[in-house]
Amino acid sequence: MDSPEPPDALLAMHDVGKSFYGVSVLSNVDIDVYPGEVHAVVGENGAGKSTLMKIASGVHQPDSGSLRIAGEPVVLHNPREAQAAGVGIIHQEFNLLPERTVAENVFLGREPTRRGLVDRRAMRARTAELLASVGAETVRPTDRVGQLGVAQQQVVEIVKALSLDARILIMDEPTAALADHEVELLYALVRRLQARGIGILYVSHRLAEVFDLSSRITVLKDGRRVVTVDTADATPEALVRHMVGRELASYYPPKAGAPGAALVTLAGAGNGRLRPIDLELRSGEVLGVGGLQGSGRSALARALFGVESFTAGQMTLDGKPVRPRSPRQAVRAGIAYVTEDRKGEGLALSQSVLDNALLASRAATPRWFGGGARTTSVRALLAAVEVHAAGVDQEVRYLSGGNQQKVVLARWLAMAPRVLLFDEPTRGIDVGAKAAIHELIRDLADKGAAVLMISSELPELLGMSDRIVVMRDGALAGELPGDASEEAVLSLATGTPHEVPA
Amino acid sequence: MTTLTARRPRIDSTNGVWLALGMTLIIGGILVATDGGSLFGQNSTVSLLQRAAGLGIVAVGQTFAILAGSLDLSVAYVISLTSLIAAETMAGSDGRVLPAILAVVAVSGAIGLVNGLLITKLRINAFIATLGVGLLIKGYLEQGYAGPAGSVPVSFQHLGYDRVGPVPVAFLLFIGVAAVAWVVINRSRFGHHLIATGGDLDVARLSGVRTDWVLIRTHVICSLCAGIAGLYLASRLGAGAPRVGAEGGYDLESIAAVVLGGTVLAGGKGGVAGTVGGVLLLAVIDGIFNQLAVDPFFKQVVRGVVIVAAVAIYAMRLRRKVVRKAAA
Amino acid sequence: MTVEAPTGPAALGQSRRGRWGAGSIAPVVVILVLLLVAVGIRQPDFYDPPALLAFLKRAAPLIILAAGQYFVIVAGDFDLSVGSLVTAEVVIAARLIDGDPGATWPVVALVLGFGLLVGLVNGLVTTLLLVPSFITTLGMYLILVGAVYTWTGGSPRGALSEEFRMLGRRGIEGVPWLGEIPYAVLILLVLAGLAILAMRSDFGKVLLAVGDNPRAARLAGGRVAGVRTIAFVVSGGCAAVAAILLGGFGGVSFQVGAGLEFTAITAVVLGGVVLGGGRGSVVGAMLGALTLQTLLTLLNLLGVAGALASAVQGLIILAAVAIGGLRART
Amino acid sequence: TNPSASASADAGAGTGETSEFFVQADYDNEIALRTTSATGPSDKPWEQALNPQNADTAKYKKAGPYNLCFSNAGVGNPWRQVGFKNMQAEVKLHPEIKSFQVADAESKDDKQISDITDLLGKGCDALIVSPNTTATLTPAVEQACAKVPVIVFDRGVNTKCPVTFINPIGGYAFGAAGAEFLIEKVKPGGNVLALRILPGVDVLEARWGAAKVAFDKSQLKVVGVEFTDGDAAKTKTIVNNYIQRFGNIDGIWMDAGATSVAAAEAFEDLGKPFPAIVGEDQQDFLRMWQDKKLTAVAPTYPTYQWRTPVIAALKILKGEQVPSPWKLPQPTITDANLSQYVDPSMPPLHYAMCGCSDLPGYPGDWGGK
Ligand SMILES: Nc1ncnc2c1ncn2[C@@H]1O[C@H](COP(=O)(O)OP(=O)(O)OP(=O)(O)O)[C@@H](O)[C@H]1O
Ligand SMILES: Nc1ncnc2c1ncn2[C@@H]1O[C@H](COP(=O)(O)OP(=O)(O)OP(=O)(O)O)[C@@H](O)[C@H]1O
Ligand SMILES: O[C@@H]1[C@H](O)[C@H](O)CO[C@H]1O
Ligand SMILES: [Mg+2]
Ligand SMILES: [Mg+2]
Repeated sequence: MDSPEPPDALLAMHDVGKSFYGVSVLSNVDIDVYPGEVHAVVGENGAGKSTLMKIASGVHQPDSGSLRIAGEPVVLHNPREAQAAGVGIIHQEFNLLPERTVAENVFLGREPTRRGLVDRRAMRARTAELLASVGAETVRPTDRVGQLGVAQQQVVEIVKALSLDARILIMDEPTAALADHEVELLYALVRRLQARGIGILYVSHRLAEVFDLSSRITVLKDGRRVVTVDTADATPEALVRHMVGRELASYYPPKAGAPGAALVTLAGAGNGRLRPIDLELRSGEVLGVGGLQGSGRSALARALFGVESFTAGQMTLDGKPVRPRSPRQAVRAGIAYVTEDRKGEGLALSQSVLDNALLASRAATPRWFGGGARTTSVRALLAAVEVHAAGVDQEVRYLSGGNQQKVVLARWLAMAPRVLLFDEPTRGIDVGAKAAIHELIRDLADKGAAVLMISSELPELLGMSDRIVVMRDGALAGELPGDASEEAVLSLATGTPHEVPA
Repeated sequence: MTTLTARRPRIDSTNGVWLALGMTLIIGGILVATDGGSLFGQNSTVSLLQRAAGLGIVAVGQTFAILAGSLDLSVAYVISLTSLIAAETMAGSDGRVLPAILAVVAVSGAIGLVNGLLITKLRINAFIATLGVGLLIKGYLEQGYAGPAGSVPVSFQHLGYDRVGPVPVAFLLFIGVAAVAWVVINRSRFGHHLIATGGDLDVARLSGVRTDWVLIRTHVICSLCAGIAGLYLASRLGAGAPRVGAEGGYDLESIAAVVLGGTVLAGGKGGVAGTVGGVLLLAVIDGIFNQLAVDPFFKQVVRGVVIVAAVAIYAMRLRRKVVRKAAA
Repeated sequence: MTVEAPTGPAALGQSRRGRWGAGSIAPVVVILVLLLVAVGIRQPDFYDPPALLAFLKRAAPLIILAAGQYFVIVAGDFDLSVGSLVTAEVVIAARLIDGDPGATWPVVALVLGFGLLVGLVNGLVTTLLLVPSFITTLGMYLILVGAVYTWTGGSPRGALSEEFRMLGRRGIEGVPWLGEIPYAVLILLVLAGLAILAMRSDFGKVLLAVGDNPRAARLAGGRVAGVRTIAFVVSGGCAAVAAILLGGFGGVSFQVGAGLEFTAITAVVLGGVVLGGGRGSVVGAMLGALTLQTLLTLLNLLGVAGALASAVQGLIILAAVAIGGLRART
Repeated sequence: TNPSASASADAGAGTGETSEFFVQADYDNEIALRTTSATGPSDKPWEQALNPQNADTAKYKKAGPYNLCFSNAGVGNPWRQVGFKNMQAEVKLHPEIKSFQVADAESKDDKQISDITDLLGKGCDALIVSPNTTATLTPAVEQACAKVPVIVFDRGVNTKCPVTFINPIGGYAFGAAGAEFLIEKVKPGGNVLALRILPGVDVLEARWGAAKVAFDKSQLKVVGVEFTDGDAAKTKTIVNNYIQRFGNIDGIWMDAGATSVAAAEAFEDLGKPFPAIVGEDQQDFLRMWQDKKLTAVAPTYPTYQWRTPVIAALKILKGEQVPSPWKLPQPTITDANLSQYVDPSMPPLHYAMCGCSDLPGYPGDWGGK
């Protein structure tokens, strides 16, 4: 610790390689992080970012290469050893037990004890302190995690990592589930940690964040390190070129001209989570839905799709009253829903790419004959959306997030739906794949579908939508044109009326 | 950040079983009384509590396994085996009680260890692993024993026959085991890790819990409880009995008692208090039937219905709670 | 992993699922072949066609039960009621037929119907009342045993007719070279074919998806409760067929179904099917049953006595499943 | 130590080691009892006794009507079912019995111990016990003896405290009867297959123990000793395998009749002649024997013994002497008396030796027509 000259890197990984089932996922990767530094890691889906982070935190063991922590060579056999060595990690996926309290989750694996038993009072007190230190007093140590909203759960994750007193903190897409104003809170937190001398490895697909926070950026592509640059010397364009290996011309496809007729209408439609809503989805139009976490956007999509259906009011499709009571009815009526929780609700992970893509056709419109033609057309769709996989028979679990999302899209394209509900369609998806998905969404609208797109990412919401509605507390807070400003959306979402432009 | 979490006293499914128990006692008491008997007479109370003891101790152990997301189908054979080990080691002599207890602890612990290792190191599903181990023990018992063997000294039979007032010593043992289990599950680090492992193995592992080790210890504890039940039965029967576990149906009945107590079969939710309720509920139902001299076959039918119905009611309440929460 | 090969007709079948992974049938095939070789060495005329057919006839009920259990397991559930259902069916058939040949076919229909009905109840209680299937079918097990004993006063009454018993006992006689083709084998072939077809159909694929991730299956428009219920109905139906064959083969007793639920589940797991759902094939499950039956035959031929047999069986099952599991990891 | 040593072994061998459960004195006693003639009414074997030694019961004498209690091990098999019906019907014959309270232990030792305590609290004048297992029920029975006269039957207890213990001759006699029949009927050097239900049940171990003694002295080759779990399908499979392995099997010995029909059918299905076979007094076997003209014998463990405890209890309460122990005759069914026991109107698993045809409710209560 007392080395005066060039400080040792807190964490240095050298020549790391890893393969799964004989397929190489990482090779010859070098990366390090210094005290007080934020080192960002970017790359396409499946580039190997999370795998690298899991090696650093003892979840996976590298096939080759070495790790040093504060100059000392270490071998981390499991997460416990990594924690002991001072490495904390916030995983890409939530890592919480919904049935347990916040305090129990935060101290899981490291419960303080007194006279041999868990000192629950100390645990709660420490948790309360930590929550206060990140400015999240609304979360209480005794709350059951399952009752918290997504953003609050992310806070719990962060507090959990902080409670380690980690010298090295890895954040794997910590903002993927956060809305923009919540991201600000996270920024503040990161800076505070930085000031404490903690070294941070920061994985994100949001380039803005990367530029805001980091001092260095490493780009991974296909499991190899392409480049490590000082953030000050980097430009987004150059970064994207490194990541995807080509130029990305413009971020968003052109918007629609004149919207078509109303395809879906809601009049006073509501349920336990939604206050009466009046809304139109028009054919040919992308309707953006903005709002904070928990504002009811997903609840709206899920009600339209019959998951938790409307219990009041009217819904019409093509002028005819409908009220889907199950996703099945909705699918058969021509509605499709791409969920925000790809792994939990979107995919059957042990099934093949092809079987997942065929799932809606088979489930909602089963038939005994003619399966061959259907399979052929789905194969074509998978090719058209450019799913990258070892083959259509590969289990979908082994695909990267972006490719998994494309499989879900292919599934719905096969149904030729007239109404598409996208819930955070590009969450956790790299810039290249993101652009492809944006193209697809726009293309669907252009072909006459009515598209509803929920997004917590304001640039995406503004870039894609022809029209925007903003939700707050389960109700529509207002409607905005497609070219509205970020401020306008935010003020409607938060209910601070002063800045609403006329 | 928005908060819309409804905060109300938690209604646990483990409370449900106590409610059911209360109602069963009232209804059963009336039924038995109209039949001219008494459910709460000294004799029937004693034998009710007595019978709860054996199953109860096993069920406490099974609670550990189920909470951890596992399951133990070998307990019935462990009970038979340990009853024999106890009685044969004691061989009627007072001086050998302690060695016998140690032998039972060692053997049942070792079986639990094997179960745990099969599940964690060889990655065999708990259902199959413990079924296989059960078959192995069964083979050994059938090969070696044609009936009860060994004998227990009178001093050790106090455990099986003595009472404190109307409460059998064995029932106190059960409550003691349950109390220790409660502390372990709710207050120890191991207990926290156990529930986490059952709730989500990956989350627990990524949080630094040594889940393999937790599961191994869980199975050792579960087997030890079966061993204690074996000791109790040896004391009650005066000998070791190679079929007492299987004929008593301790495997499936202990699982039923745990689930009846509101512990979720998939793990991660529930507790030992519910299990105590579940065991008592089964015992009370049995006691009522005994008093009413209900046909043993019909009893079986009612038992099946009660188990399914109780769990269905918990599930419905849980679902309603979710809906209410959503509506709040 | 992201081999940059565009998916499409060209990329078809480039990489199949791990040959040895969880859900694969390779391990059980290897074990089966080893056992068959061992049986052949000990008893060369085991491979005479008539002897082989007789062996298949004895194995048929377990294979059919395993196929039924497969549908339930792959959807993420258990069916612990099949053993008692088999007993109940045989006892019911005996009491209703009561030696009267004329009653045979109506009773066969009734037995099938009852099996389907029990499956339906299991399915509805599990899916609509949200009771874990382990508990539902454990309850059903208690109820069936108790109800049948209550109904018959504790021991079977009546008798099965020769016509009823024919299905499990006899066959088409005088076939050149083969001798007799047992009806049980024909029934097995038909059901196995249907099971394989069902798993290749839309229903089968959705069933797998339901076992893998029920929420995803529901959001894709699947009838999760319906599909799971059908799986229980299939299992109940298979148990009914197994009961007809077993009752035919061995006659009436209360022992006929004892323990079959565990044997069937063991067979399914031996066949590489993963408890918890979503992985494994019906062919594997049926091969698992065949393997188990071969194992019992081998133990019998080697003169391993009853008590040891259960120990050896336990050991081999543990070893086989462990090997399957370990291979899946590498 | 290989219980089913190889097929090529010499005649008389192949039966494995003598079981540790074999008790020579009991064996000798039972073998002797087989030729003893019974005292008592010959048309009511359940009232007969072998070598009776009467116990004085004057101290139990009391005025009726009586409360009788019965702690039953369980009704888990047809034998116990038939027996329990016999007992219930016997009770109906006696108006001086005011109440008859039964606790069924469902084959659970510990439940039966509690049941006995429970029953003692119900004011029984006498307690009948059919113990689930001998050793484990001993303490509970001793407790009961201190309060009421106790009658034990079927399986015994390890104490002399009950007023009497009632059962037929026993397992050694049963096992020997079958084995001797095979030795007589199967040509020397013939193959015999022994089928047992379960290992480790004392009654059944005794049956095999006696058979083994006989086979060991004989010229027969015991090619296998197998357990069937009482399962017909498994039995057929095993017999099938043995027929295939040895070309033919000339005799089948069984420790209980439940699967004898299945064993015989295995021969039928392979088109082989029936072997000499041992069964029991269940109707399905007796019918097959008659129809197919089997070479067969049926030792019995008569269920009529379930009538005797009630009779004994009443005698005791009236202060009359009862034999103690009360050994009942244990007839064997042979070709000569077969027709006397076959009754097509009774259910297949009904035990012919029930002595129940004169009881109230017969045949309906037993499932007959
Ligand atoms: N446990 C595993 N078994 C097999 N393959 C895996 C495993 N974990 C990751 N992979 C594969 O390794 C590759 C890299 O995955 P990784 O999760 O590291 O990517 P990533 O860069 O984090 O992507 P994303 O941006 O989508 O999170 C992917 O192709 C993935 O399918
Ligand atoms: N784990 C889950 N399983 C099932 N449904 C869920 C889950 N989490 C949330 N939901 C449902 O998804 C919706 C989203 O809940 P959330 O609290 O995130 O608020 P929301 O405003 O509806 O979503 P969003 O953040 O997209 O605006 C609700 O309808 C809720 O019922
Ligand atoms: O329980 C009974 C008796 O004990 C008898 O010895 C024979 O059959 C058993 O089932
Ligand atoms: Mg990642
Ligand atoms: Mg949402």
